[in-house]
Amino acid sequence: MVQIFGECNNDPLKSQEYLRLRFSPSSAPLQLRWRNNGLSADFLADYLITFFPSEENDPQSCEKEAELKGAVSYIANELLENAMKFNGSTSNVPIKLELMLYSDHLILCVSNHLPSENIAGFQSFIHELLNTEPQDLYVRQIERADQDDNMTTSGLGLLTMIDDYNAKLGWKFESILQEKADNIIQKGFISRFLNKIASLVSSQSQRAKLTVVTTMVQLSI
Amino acid sequence: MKITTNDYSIKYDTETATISWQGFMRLNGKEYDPILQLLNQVIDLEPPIITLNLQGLEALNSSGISMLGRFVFSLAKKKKIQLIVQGDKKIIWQRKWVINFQRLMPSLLLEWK
Amino acid sequence: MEIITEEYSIKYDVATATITWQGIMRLNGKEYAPLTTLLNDVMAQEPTQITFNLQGLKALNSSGITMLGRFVFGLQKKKTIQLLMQGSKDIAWQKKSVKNFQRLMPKLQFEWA
Amino acid sequence: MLEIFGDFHEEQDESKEFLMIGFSPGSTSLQQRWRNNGLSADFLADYMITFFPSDENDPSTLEREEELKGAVAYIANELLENAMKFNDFSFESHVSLQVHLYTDHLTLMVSNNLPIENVLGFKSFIHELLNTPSDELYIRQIERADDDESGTTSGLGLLTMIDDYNAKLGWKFETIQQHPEIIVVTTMVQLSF
Repeated sequence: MVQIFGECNNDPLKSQEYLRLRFSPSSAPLQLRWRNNGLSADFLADYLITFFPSEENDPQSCEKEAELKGAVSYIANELLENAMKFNGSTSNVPIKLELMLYSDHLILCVSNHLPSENIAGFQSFIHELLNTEPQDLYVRQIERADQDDNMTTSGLGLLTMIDDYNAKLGWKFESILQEKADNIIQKGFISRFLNKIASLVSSQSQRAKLTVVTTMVQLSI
Repeated sequence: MKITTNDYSIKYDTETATISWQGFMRLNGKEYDPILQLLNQVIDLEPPIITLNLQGLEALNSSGISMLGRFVFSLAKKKKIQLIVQGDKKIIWQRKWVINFQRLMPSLLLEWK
Repeated sequence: MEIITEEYSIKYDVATATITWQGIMRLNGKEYAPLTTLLNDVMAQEPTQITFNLQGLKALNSSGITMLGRFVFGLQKKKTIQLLMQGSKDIAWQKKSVKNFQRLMPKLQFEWA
Repeated sequence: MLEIFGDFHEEQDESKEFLMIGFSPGSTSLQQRWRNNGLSADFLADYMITFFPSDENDPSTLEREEELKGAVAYIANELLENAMKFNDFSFESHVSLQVHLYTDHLTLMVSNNLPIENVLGFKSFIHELLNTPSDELYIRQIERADDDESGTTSGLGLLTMIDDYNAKLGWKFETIQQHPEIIVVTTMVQLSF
């Protein structure tokens, strides 16, 4: 089953330049790997900038480059922080982050497993995000954070992408079987073969249904 | 009062009632607690004006923005303390964000580098 | 004689016959050609000893190791010039790969900083 | 069809941490994207090092960390440079780089399309690499580079991994399509720590 919210191109056109990252689901404590979110986001932004050779003597192009770099590193870091925070710790679904470059825009996509108890809450926040004036929602989110000390502020991150970076956001919720999730990890064909045998032998009940959510951010350049 | 790590530092100068921020701050939600505590201690001192110097703070994630937002919001509710925010337009998140703080506290004074 | 870019620099000091290497050097094969030219110019001056100061060269890819190897190999064939290399044990590639140059030129002298 | 040379095995499930990077085949020139090899290699090394929490008060752990980081950055950069240099960009495929972390070792793997005309030459170099004393091969490669001004020196990069970093190397040649024939080569480097 697939559900789409916002501006989510289910099958985006092939881009000429892309970079894909897959991260193992957290076995190390989140605390330990937290630093890697910023590291990965900065890498993505740095990598992207190579395709925009700016004229050193042209301050305008340098400024544009710095702005794009700042935007991509901010957005990629927010997407990864959310994915790492919410990725269900029991699944073995890798977290994916993808950057696709087109002539006049770019797309950042992150996907992770979302535990079933968080789905309804997240979808209702998406609804609120898509249907509320950013100004109002901004104040509302700060007030909420003020009341709830255990705040998980993913909401503000998404809101800033729309309001401050003029990004278009979309989401895809997809149900997959755990067995299929295994295959998402690209393996050699021998282990794929062994997996297939194992899954044929194992009973239906061992294949848990999981929801994978993909957040897609489009940014004009 | 100050907090210093490899990635960032926050220092409060009592004489000028200025809080200076430096570095990269991309903490996990709860890790902001000690910083919020420092900010609350500064509020408790009740200086007439508090200055936030953000010019050295190169990166801040949304959890950090939320923390700053809460600080601004609580000052706005208190109504007794004037807030000056010093930012740098070259740092993208500040150009975008410092203006949002004014939504929470219309009397906030902005100074660009 | 010197070559300076944003990422690396090499400088030849005539008085001490020292070539100082700095930065991160991971060029595409052919991009090493100007460096080889500089090295050959130094060789053509026939100083009695050439010193390579590599202590500031943080990274070098295998194309760069090849370029250095070819230079060492050329000196070895010439037999009239002594070579001294100064390296730093804090830099991984130097600690690992220095013995290779000694294979090409057994008389090569090496000094750790 | 599938051929294995040297120490090659499929990734095992007990790899706790991994990171994979897939690169587009590239519309921009190799020159322009060359800088991204080093950038990606440094990122990979920096990323992995997070999982080796070193004790700030114990200089020996810091030193070990620096050494591992240097080794991973060097090897990953060499693997990527080779993959980008030799990849057959006429097919829709990407170059991929991955690192897997185990309790006592890590593996680095890079995959790319190898143009058919280069397959034989590469296999014969692998044979030479696995069957020649390193001293001898090292000097031979420098001599070859001396004769060949174009400087495609992939050989030395692989040799330094084995000889200087004590890495174990293996290769998998896989024919993924028959007409026209497409061969994907995966190079695996195992590093103990």
